[in-house]
Amino acid sequence: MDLEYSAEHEAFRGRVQEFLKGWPLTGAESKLPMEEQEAIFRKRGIEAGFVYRSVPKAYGGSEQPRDAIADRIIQEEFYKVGAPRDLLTQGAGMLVPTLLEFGTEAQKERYIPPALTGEERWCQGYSEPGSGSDLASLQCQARLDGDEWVLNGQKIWTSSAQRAHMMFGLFRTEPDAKKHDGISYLLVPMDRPGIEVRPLKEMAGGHEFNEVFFTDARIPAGNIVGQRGQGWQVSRATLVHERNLIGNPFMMREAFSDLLALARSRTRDGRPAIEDPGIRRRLAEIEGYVQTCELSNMRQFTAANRGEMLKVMRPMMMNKVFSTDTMQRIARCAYDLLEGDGVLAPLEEELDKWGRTASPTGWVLQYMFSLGPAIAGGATNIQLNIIGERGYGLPRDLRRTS
Amino acid sequence: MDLEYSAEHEAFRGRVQEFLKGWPLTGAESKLPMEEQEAIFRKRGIEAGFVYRSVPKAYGGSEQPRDAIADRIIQEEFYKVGAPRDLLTQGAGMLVPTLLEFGTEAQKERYIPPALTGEERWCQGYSEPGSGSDLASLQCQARLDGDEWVLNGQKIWTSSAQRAHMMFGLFRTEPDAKKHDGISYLLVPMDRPGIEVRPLKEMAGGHEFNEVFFTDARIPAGNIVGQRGQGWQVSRATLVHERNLIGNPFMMREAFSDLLALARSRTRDGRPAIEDPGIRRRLAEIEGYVQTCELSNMRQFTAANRGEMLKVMRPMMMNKVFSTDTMQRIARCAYDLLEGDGVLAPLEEELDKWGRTASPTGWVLQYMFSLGPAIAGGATNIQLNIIGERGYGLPRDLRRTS
Amino acid sequence: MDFGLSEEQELLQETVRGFAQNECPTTRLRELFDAGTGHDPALWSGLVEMGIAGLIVPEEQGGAGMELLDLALVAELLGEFAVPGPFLGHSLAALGVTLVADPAQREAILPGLADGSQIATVALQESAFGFAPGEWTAKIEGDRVSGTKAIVPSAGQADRFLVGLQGGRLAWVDAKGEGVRIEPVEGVDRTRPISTVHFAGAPASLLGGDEASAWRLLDAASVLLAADAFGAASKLIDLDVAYSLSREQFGQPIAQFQAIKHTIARIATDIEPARALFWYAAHAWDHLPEESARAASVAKAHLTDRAMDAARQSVELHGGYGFTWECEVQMWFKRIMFDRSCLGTPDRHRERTAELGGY
Amino acid sequence: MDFGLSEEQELLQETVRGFAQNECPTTRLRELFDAGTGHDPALWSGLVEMGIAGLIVPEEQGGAGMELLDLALVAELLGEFAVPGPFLGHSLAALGVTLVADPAQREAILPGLADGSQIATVALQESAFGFAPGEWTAKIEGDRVSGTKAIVPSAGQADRFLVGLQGGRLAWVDAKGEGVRIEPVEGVDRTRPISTVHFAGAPASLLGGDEASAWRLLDAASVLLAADAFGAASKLIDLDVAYSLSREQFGQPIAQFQAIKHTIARIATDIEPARALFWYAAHAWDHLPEESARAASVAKAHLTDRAMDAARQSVELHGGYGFTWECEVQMWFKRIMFDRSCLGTPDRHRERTAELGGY
Repeated sequence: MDLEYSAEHEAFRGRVQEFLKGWPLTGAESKLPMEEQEAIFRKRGIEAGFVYRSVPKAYGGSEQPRDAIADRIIQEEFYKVGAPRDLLTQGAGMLVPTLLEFGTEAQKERYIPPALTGEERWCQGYSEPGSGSDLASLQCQARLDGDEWVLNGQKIWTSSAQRAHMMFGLFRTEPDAKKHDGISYLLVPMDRPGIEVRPLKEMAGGHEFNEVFFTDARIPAGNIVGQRGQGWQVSRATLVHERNLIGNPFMMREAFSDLLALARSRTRDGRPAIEDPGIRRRLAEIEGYVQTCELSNMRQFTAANRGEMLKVMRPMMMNKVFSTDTMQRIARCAYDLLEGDGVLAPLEEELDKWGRTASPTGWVLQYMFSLGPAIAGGATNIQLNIIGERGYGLPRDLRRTS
Repeated sequence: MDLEYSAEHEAFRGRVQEFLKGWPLTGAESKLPMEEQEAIFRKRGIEAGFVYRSVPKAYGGSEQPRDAIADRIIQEEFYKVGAPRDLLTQGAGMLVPTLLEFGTEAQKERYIPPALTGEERWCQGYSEPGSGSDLASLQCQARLDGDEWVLNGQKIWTSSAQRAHMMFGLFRTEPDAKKHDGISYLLVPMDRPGIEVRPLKEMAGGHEFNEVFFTDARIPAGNIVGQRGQGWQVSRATLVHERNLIGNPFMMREAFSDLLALARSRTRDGRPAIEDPGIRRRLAEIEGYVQTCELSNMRQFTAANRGEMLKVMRPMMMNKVFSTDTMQRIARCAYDLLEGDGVLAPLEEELDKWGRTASPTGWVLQYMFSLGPAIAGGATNIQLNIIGERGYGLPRDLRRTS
Repeated sequence: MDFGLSEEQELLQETVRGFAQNECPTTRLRELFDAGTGHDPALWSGLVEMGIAGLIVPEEQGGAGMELLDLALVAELLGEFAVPGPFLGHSLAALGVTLVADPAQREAILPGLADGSQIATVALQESAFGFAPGEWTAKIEGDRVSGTKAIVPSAGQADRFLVGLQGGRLAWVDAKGEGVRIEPVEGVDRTRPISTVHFAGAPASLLGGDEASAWRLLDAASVLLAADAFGAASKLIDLDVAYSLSREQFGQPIAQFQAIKHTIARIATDIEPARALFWYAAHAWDHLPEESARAASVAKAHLTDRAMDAARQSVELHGGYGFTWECEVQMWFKRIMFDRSCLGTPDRHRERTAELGGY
Repeated sequence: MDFGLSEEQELLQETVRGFAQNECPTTRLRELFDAGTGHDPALWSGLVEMGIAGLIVPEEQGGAGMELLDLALVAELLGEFAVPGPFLGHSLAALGVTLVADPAQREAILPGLADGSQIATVALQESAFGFAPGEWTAKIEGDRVSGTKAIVPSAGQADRFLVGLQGGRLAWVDAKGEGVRIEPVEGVDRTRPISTVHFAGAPASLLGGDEASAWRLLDAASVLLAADAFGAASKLIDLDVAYSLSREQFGQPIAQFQAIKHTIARIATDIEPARALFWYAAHAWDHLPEESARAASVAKAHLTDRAMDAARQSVELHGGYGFTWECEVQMWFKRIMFDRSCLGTPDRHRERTAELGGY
């Protein structure tokens, strides 16, 4: 155990920090729209070898040797100054790794570069109304008609679909095959006739999710990744990514810092709430959970770095439930600190920020959002099944056999 | 709604109070062993019409007209001064109502009087090692051999078996009948050869429960209540009684008062713990649960008195889970208040008292005992099934069909 | 000795239920919720016609002269159907006037409230933190009131305000008069809109009262909010049951999964027995003055907190759908947020419970 | 940058596990538990032979010169097997001497602790409430110590006491010497017996130290108790899994019921990720002095509290059997009660966490 970085890695950190002096941009560049500024800086990050390190240069990445510690240093330092790095969009974060593993050469060349820059935006079409946590039961159909797939059906919980150029999604292409075996992974241009995006307004008032309806929408036959009927396996790779994205320990620590700040700024009995012994103990208890998230993450990181992932399979399975619970604890405590301000509605301008907050209305939003992760990416009950069954060898649920 | 008592009932309360001036006993009687004093006073209570009101005079009761409010007044007043009234033993509390409903005239005459006085002590033989919450699966056998039942098998969780003269129990008499239909309700003298009682020591160190082993033990054929194979129905009557016994609201309020006393006597940061704002809020939250128990009980009492039990079926089903949770909240808070004294073992002399406590070791005992109700008389999970299924029409659990 | 509802009270609940089922079914509620005005003149007229506006106004002033328990039973059902409108503020204003005004003032004010020709509301709490009368700072000088009040319910619909002043006194102010500025605030509960109201030398009649009478008014508010939260939580249980039976996953209704079944059983066990808390608190307000304050605080703290738990669990139980605007659950979730946050959070009421209980 | 165990550390754990499996299987543990002496000379000799007694004693004094993390990894396994004996007190005594004694004293004391020829323990906490050095009142006058110490572990087996004095200083006292009276107290955890120890002018050597060094010793205690609780809770998960798979109800193993499966998954999720807390706290004690105090208190509070929750859930999961003396669960339940209550409850350590964290 050694929480210091090696001299080489400290030197690497120095180079990263040196590079980061270039952010924020200055001079004429700083006058550009923020999106362009980010694109410029991200490009420089690629050139410097700090961004998209696992993506080959041929497709627009920086193709660096695998070094998890360097990755972590980059994450820490970029995070500190809020500099743009790897996009965490569905495209860069989920489609690209999938294509790198399963795509044809042509697909890689065509789709990866614009996904990395964000010029081409992607959405994910997995969930359907009838199959929330039960992906294998999906119904959306794609029928091969000559050299085109004809799509029919409905997707739901499609985040950012209203802004996406493309969707990667799962469709049932072999209706006669068994549940898992009849699914294919298709790439769908969203501008095709017969595709309609309808907003799903969230309870907090924002609009991040959508329903997407397909009515005889046609896409080229070649827009398939992997073989016909192999979509389930192809999608697993990105699902693993999604699960890992949830439970960012930096996010947790920041939310806790925000909670402390809130406790300092709110009043109890005429004094700062943070002086109340009960509040102090409650905050310290929450910090126990936050620290557990951080340290369990560090342990998993080390195992990954050592190539010993098998040793941390159990804590990995638990990340999602654990971090969701912890965020809920934070949001609940914050909501209690709000007192009467708990009647306020989130402000319009805050609705798209799922992140840090300092305002009472922002905390009301967080209070409602903290319920989201328990639902997104597999409900808590499903996760508990996974932990019990795969983690501890307990039997699977019985199914009705009618 | 009217929480006052009518003039008639207030007059009745006056008579009860007048009667209760006779307790504790005085003079020569007060020198008798406590058990004899209690027997004397209980006998006077029967003569006065305050004890065993629902039992006919012929069998040793006072045979009073049904009056739930009078019952409640008696309960309150006797409780206040700690005077002996209806025994809550297995015999008086469970066997007697069963015999009154299902027993033959001879059985009533033979068994009820000594059960009421406690001269003949009873234990209950329902649970078996393989059938905790699943009574219908029980295995203990009774085979009719001439004019005797021959018993074989094992009972468990038999409380007070070490002190009992008799057991009422369920035995499988019709091995070929379906699960519920093959069971009979038998009365078993505990002194028969082939009956062995072995103690089951509790985790806290006490000994209230036992295992009872039957090896070709013989009892008269006439020691059956109801018909052969009818034992399941016969036993339901007493089970309903058992469920109602749990969740005594007086007990809850007393435990809460004891908790407040503990919080006053323990120290936090050099001052009484009860001055800590966090502790105060926690205590007040617990009081919310305690008050809910009391008031929900009062609502059920009123419904019973009005003959409107159907209106309170749901809260009735919830009594056990709710009161168990509440007692656990009380015990947990107390355990936190104990601080370092939480390492102490319960004292020998406290082990048989499941009741009020003022000492740290007594609270350690309560902390362990508060787990008991979640287990006794049907585990919490089973209770939740009942609430979900019978209370709200949700489907029954699936069973393995192999 | 009887702790149950009278036939009249059960009938009252049946009547209000029938009205709400007809006039405020979920479809209508949804329209009002999306519109966000938090008010529907037709709905309010219907309640007025049923005598709800004057339920607790003395018969001499044209009301039904009923008790807080009756009003709380109505509040329960309005919570169950999340009925939008000025019921809360109006009822409390009428109660406050009845409590502290002199006969002439009562005669002048109450008939208009009872017959629904005027809508009134209360302006008490001054910040997110303070709600206790001891923390009120609004002043009256001559017959002019100055001060700022937060979380005033249905201010936009009100013709009159009952305003809490320093020392717990209460004043009566014309909402449309000079010196009154209503600043609508976007509240999370779109069935009961809120405003901050600024009084700058607004003409007022001083009604009287002191901290004790102000607390009595707040205790009534606690009872009504607790009853509303109970009704809302009961509705959530119904929604949970219906959804879990209809929603299929892995080829069976999700109610078939023990985790779902037990979640519902636990929510119900948290809520159903606690119905007795608001009954008792209301009855104590009416008849047991020594128990009244503590019972009100216990009911407000416990019921709004348990209802909030139930709401969070219900959202989770509804899966992704529960997280949407479209799902009915959110309307009751937010209704409960209001009940819990308004006029003293559970923490505040627990501190008071401890204080009054001599902990 | 590496947050994992070394091969040596994994080997150390394997060795201790193998020893515990052979020498302290549940059958043997049960005998010792029922006997209630909380000590088994053969078991302790075995640990001594493996070098556990001197694990953290500097090599110059005959120890293995290892770190607190290594010791904590041993503590985890002793918790997992609920191994009875004086490990906790002995280790802390050796640590305390190493921390504050001068070279001559170290030379005089430590070799005997390292080779196991003497057993030592610590006498720090003075009441159920105080455990912080600022609350210690025992005094030394000349070379005589007076005062009363509570919850002294394994006092009956100890040859020497490390006694905490006013101001956080530490003294070394012969347990068999004059002025020492050991009053055994029946502790709930029968694997680690406790006593109240009265010192009335007992001959002592003053070792030195101050409040800071005393806290450092207490931080090490927190780490060891947290590690023990983690090990105990891990064992409970194993027992829960095994029981739920073997126990049948309604014709199927109870693990088949989702409520049981999820209970186990929740217990495991509370415990397994928190393993990293005691690793980190131990490592911080060894190498990150600025983080050390807070990390120790967070680990003690969080792990012993979560382990206690796990223990309660495990009892419930075992049904009636879980409530018996015969069921293994109780032995770990009580082990965790000790870990949680001894040298500062979670509340106390959370107050310290807040203080040190500048809340």
